[in-house]
Amino acid sequence: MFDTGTTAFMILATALVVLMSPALALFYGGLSRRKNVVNTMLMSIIAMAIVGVIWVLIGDSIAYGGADAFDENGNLVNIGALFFGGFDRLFSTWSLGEIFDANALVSDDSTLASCAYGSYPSTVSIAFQASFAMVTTAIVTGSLAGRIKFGPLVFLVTLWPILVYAPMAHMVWGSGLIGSEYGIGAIDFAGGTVVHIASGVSGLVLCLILGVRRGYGLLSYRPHNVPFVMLGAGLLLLGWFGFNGGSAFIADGNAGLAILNTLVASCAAVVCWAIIERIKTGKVTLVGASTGMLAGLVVITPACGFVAPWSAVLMGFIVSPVCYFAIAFLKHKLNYDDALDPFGCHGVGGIVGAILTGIFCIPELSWTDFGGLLYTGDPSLLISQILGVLTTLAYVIIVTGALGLITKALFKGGIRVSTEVENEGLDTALHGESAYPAFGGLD
Amino acid sequence: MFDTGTTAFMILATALVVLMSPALALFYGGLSRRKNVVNTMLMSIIAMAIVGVIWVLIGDSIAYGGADAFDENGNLVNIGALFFGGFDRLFSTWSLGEIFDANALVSDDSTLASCAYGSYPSTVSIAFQASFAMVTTAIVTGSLAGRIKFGPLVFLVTLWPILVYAPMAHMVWGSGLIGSEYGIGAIDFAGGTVVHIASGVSGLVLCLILGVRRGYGLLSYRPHNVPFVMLGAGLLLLGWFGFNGGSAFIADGNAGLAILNTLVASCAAVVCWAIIERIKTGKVTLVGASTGMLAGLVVITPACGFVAPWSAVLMGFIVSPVCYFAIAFLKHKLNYDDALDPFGCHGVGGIVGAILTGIFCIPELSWTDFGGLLYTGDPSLLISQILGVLTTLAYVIIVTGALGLITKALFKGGIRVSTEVENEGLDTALHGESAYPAFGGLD
Amino acid sequence: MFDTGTTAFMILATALVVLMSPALALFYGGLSRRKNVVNTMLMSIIAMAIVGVIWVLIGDSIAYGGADAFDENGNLVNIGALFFGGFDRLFSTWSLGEIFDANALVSDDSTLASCAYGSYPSTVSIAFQASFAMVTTAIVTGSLAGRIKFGPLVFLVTLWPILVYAPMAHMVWGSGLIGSEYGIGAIDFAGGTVVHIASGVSGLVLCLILGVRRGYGLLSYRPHNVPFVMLGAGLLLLGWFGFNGGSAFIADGNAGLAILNTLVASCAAVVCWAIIERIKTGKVTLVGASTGMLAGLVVITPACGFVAPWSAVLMGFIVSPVCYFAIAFLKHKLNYDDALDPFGCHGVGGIVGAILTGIFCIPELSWTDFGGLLYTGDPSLLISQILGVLTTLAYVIIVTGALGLITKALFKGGIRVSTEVENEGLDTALHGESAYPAFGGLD
Amino acid sequence: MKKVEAIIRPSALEPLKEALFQAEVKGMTISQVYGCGNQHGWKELYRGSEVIVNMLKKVKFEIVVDDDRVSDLIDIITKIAQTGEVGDGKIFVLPIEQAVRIRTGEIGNIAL
Amino acid sequence: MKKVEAIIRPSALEPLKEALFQAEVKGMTISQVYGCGNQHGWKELYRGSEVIVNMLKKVKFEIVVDDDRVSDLIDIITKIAQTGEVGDGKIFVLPIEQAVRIRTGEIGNIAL
Amino acid sequence: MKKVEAIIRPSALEPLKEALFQAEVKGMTISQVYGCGNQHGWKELYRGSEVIVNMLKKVKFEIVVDDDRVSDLIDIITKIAQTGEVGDGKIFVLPIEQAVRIRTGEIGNIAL
Ligand SMILES: Nc1ncnc2c1ncn2[C@@H]1O[C@H](COP(=O)(O)OP(=O)(O)O)[C@@H](O)[C@H]1O
Ligand SMILES: Nc1ncnc2c1ncn2[C@@H]1O[C@H](COP(=O)(O)OP(=O)(O)O)[C@@H](O)[C@H]1O
Ligand SMILES: Nc1ncnc2c1ncn2[C@@H]1O[C@H](COP(=O)(O)OP(=O)(O)O)[C@@H](O)[C@H]1O
Repeated sequence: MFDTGTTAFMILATALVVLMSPALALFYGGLSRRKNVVNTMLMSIIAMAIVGVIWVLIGDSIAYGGADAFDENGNLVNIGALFFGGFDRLFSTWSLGEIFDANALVSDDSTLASCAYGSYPSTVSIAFQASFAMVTTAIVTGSLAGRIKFGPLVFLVTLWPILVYAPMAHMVWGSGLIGSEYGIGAIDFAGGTVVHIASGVSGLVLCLILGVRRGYGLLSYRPHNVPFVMLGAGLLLLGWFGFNGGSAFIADGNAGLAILNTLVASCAAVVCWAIIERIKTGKVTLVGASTGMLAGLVVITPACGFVAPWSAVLMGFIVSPVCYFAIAFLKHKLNYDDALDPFGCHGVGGIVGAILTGIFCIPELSWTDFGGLLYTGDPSLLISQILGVLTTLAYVIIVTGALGLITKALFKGGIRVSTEVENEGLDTALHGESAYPAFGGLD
Repeated sequence: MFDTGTTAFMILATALVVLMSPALALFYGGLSRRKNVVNTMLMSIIAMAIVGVIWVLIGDSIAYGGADAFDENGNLVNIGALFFGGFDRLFSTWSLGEIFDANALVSDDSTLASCAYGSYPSTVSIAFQASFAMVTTAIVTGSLAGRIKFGPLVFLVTLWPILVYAPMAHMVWGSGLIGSEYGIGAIDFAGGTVVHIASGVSGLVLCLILGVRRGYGLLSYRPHNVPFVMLGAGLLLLGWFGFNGGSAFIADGNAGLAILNTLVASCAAVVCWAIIERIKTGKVTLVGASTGMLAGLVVITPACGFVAPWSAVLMGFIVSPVCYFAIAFLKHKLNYDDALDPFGCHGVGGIVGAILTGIFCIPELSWTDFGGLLYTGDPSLLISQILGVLTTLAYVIIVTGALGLITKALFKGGIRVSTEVENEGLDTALHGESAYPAFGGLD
Repeated sequence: MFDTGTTAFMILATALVVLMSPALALFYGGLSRRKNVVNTMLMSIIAMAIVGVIWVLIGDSIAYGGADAFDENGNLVNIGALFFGGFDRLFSTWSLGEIFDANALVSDDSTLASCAYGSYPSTVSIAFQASFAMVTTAIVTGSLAGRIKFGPLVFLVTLWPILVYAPMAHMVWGSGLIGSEYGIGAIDFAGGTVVHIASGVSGLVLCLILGVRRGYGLLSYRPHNVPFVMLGAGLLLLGWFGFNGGSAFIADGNAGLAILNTLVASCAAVVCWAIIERIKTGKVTLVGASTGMLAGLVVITPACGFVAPWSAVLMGFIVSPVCYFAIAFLKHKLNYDDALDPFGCHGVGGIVGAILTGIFCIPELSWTDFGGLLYTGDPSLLISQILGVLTTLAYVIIVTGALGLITKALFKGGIRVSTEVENEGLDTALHGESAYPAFGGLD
Repeated sequence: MKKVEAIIRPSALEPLKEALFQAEVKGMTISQVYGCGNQHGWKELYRGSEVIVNMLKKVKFEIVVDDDRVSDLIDIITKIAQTGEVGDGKIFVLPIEQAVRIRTGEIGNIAL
Repeated sequence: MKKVEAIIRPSALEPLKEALFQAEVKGMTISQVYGCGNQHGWKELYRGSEVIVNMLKKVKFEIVVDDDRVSDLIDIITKIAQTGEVGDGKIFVLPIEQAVRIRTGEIGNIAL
Repeated sequence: MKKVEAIIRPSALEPLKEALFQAEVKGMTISQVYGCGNQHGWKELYRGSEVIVNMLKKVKFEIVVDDDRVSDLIDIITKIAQTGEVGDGKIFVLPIEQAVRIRTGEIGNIAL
């Protein structure tokens, strides 16, 4: 029978994670220029919508369907399954024959429900995983803000979850190459690699292909609405309780540890970001505090169910300077235009989190036989974590890179808007809509 | 004993549905002109507050109190009970004698708790139902935006839940005329008829009585704050998880199916709305995507616990063109001023959803002996659904119409603001408050 | 074993309460002048972040650690424990030795988990209590808006939770002076004294030390963004479901009663506030409705699990005129500059709530042997409540007052910004950031 | 050439714009301003306190025209923007010494 | 008639408005502008990068008065808006050829 | 002294500001305005309905300079703000009778 407590937990966790896509749209929208607000927000919303449909039809199957890569003795029996799931769970069923079978959808004694999840319904699992795919894809769009055409963007957010996110989920969580104890054996509680490194690095790759915005480096790109940035971050924090807590898949002590760590890591990162700003520029900013909050949430994501609260505080303090460095210095030095900083925040923060997990993981809580360096003195887990990051980087750079270049080749008119459109603003030019038509005061 | 899982589920579902009223205020406020923002938002908030008080004092009793209309053999024994509940549960108690009885409020062995709900407390049930009545009433106000006086509005939102919403809830969910297997036998999982048709059609009726805004059809009514519209829709989506999921009244596979369907239907409707806009105007808008999201949520509401996820995707794709047609063409053709489109979105979407439920309902999941046309080839359920819609239309048009005309007659100075007030804007004229006093830059 | 239902409940309640800090930032930000928005919001966010870190490291221990003040016969055995907890649970462990012990963090059979909470993990309890401390500290900042330097503010929000909030929590909920049946024996379901009186009165004390804003009384301080105020209040309402419901610590009938009362008290207070405005000024405002909503939430906080729904309606009706009087008359009469009205709303509302609890408390639901005056005719509880309020006032005024004066003495340059900074606005002057750089239209 | 500056009520914005288009005025520049004058402000309310708002939203039209169209314009504006209530606004006429169309570099009347 | 245009700091808005009311100036039109001049901009910060803001918020008063009140006005404005720091702003005087009160159609000095 | 008023496209704001600084123009005042003219508006879309927007966002520069710098300025502005497309905007020159620097009370050319 389903456990009502865990079912309630997972349904509501899903609801909170679903909210993260509009919350991200708000966060990104607040960070963008006033003339590009609608476009920036719409990129997240359309990504969310497309991915939602794709996930229930095909994505979940690619991520979690199919046979296992290894047999019970750890022999590799299926090379493809290292990277991909299968096509046996299309349309959110366990087999195409079940598409008209009611039992399969709701009962706890159906093969669908019992074989895979046990204490909560498979429908909830699909929705929960869908909500992850949605927000992850939305994160990527932040790197492309202010200059990508809408057609290519739609093309990208349709294929990216199929080619990058779902395989990554399979590799890490579907007993594939990275997560399986017979493979690399890296652990990732709630998506440091799958969600944050994958999206952040994809953002970087695509923004390199797309090129910098006109006047980048000379012009000042300031957020047009700081309160939106703060509120977006606050709603993301709320969503993250579902994100990290729900990744325990049961309402118990693991989930509890995950949310406590989530809370304190984000708080610590805000404090540390503020300290850095105080030292470097003399002034603490709200955009900075909001960015720090996000960085703290990112860094704890892979670790939240594995580490002690004091480690979470430390991780929050460690991530802020690294992300600050990436955003405030590296980006300008290397002159890539990661417009709203998905790479600087999610990519970099995710890498830091994945590695620190190898240090701070409490052995008893680890998914594998290995615990964090700090507790065991054995670097095995740390090495697995680093290998996991490198494999993720390799996969994401290759596949997203190929996808980006193909997109560029396919769209004959180019994937960038013209200089005129960039000048006018993407909102009126691409969408025939302005975000605040009445704020010239001429209502 | 109460089940803690289901209790947790229902409490948090209630919290999310309660949020829908402020979320709707934001959505509507964003859609309104800058000079009418405060008035538009306040209509939703005051509706929410008044209905909250009314519901615990009397509404819940009218909806779910009283005797049954039919005996166990299906003989009609109480004609009144086809339409109304009773007055035996006033003040949120099971009998007026219990008003000072603590047990009745919190114990699971009290008559209050055990007789009606079983696995979760009756207080939660009352709060959950109250939150439905609140947001439903708030929806209606969207049709009246920009021209109704505040006094008549307060009068309307006080009586409407008593005369229209509570009876509708009784008819559909309180074994009354529409929902009872001995009556019409229509099924409505979370409120397609009760909430959306009732509110949307009431909006239409009242806006016809009220008349069009000055310059309607000539002047451009553009939303003053598109990000608010997006965020409002996002928060409504969050609330809808509580709305549709909670309507399973237990944290199990039905609730899981309901939320998965809710998610994918809204995603599909966004995608479809975007496609329509691309075809009709060449440009995809954020207000369009947000409207599509809502339409998808509306259409799946009556069906969410009855249909398979692939049907939910289809329903999302079907509802968008219908609502688009109603909003972009029908409204202008027939020249009614459904200001913020509750009719076009909730009324029309609700009708589509109710009918499609008769087609896609999986027989095993139906509340009655009949399943969807598609599965059974038997049109019984479909016919019941259509009859349910027609009955709802008849009841709502008659009662809301009468209420509107009486209101018009009662308020001697008329229920519309003067042309001067409409010109100046309702915010400063009616409320002595402007939404953004400092945005002329003269802070 | 942990109860999954209650664990789910408490985790999600925590998530909702965590959201209250950003929601408050939004509420306060909307109420502030356009040139002080960033500063006002950042005060709440930095308070939240600092307190989050402090709570897991030390605050929770001060509040709930240590020995009991009374032995089982009610003899006072530990005077310090009347006011403070201990230092035995630092770093979110049950003893410093456990800092590396995984079991202590997640298992239900660890001393950590089982000794204190029973049905849900101790990590969740710490996070839940942290979220209370966070928002309570953020409330205080509202009194200081528009004129305090950022350094002293950081100093204050670091020490206040340690010196005032944690001891108050201990006194009331940690079997200390106020809450223990052998002490004053006052009851406070979810924080009327601990949260609202403590923060509101601290705000008053600190704003007296800080002095009025330049031009206060002459200049008009109008909210710069009324929709933010509304949305902030709406999100606070959502959070309050977690706040009051979660204070039952189990998903049962008590929690249900708490949330029903929370809902109807806030609705009733909105209605009543609107009526007062209609009578006093002829016009109902949205800021008024939002303020009323908050006042209703405050007043029901200490009472929500103790009173019947009809009493909650009454309490909502009673609190609005009192708070209105405090905010609209008392403040101007006595000329203190409680900038965003934490005292008028939380302080005054909390006192009203604490006292009314002594009248309306259903005896069977009381934590002590005494019930409300209305039911028992015995004023014992009422007297305890009044004594509890007075003790709270004394403690808070003395300690916050001392803290404020010490802060003033420590910061040589003073704790107030200069007139120039006040004129220019704190956003650009203190933070180098403007909230809406593009709304001069020059994006 | 003259510049006709008209400060009018926001509600006259749309009708005046239409009327000027009708009158074949080729170009105009519009902005939002705040006005103080004989018209008294109104009271806004904030948590029970009254706040006097004595800067009222107005709209300013700036239209540069040939000298002989000035009186024409004054007539049109007066007709459209007049309600007879205090606060209808003012028209001011200023001399313009030169006008240039940036697009072509044309100067003088032809640039209008 | 002359138009006195004063570009001042935002913080002088309220005091100047009061002072002009005191001086029985009957009407004025106020708007928000951005100014560049000797006063250097300030730095805003965005995620660790400095952004130079060199358009500063200023407030513009436009007051049309009888010729003989001009020097009066200049005195008042100078007195109230002067802080002595760079960025106090400027006063410009322009000729006005005609003024019309829209409400009544009155023209000339009486329209002010 | 003359006031040069230039109404230009928003996208020319930053380059023109830079060019004027280069040309050692000491001060200028900038504001947001809406323009109607030969340039046709664009269509915005609202729930399937088209909304004609015929007031276009423009930026107004006001620069008071010595008489002999006027033609200079016109050249600079024309060069920078010209795209050749309809809607580039206009430059108007107005007489200024007096200028005062509020900070010092200096008057005339020295105040600029
Ligand atoms: N002397 C003036 N200089 C500049 N603007 C003025 C002057 N007098 C009035 N105005 C503008 O005209 C508007 C309307 O003037 P007001 O005196 O209120 O009404 P009326 O013109 O109907 O008597 C004012 O709000 C202000 O913007
Ligand atoms: N030549 C000018 N033309 C138009 N506006 C000017 C001119 N010079 C200055 N201003 C306006 O006056 C404001 C203050 O001038 P600024 O040179 O910064 O200070 P100060 O007048 O104290 O030397 C500027 O921000 C600008 O708005
Ligand atoms: N006669 C006029 N008076 C005032 N402003 C004008 C006038 N004509 C044009 N403008 C301003 O100049 C802008 C550009 O003019 P427009 O006629 O659209 O383009 P162009 O100058 O390239 O022919 C307009 O949007 C308007 O702001």
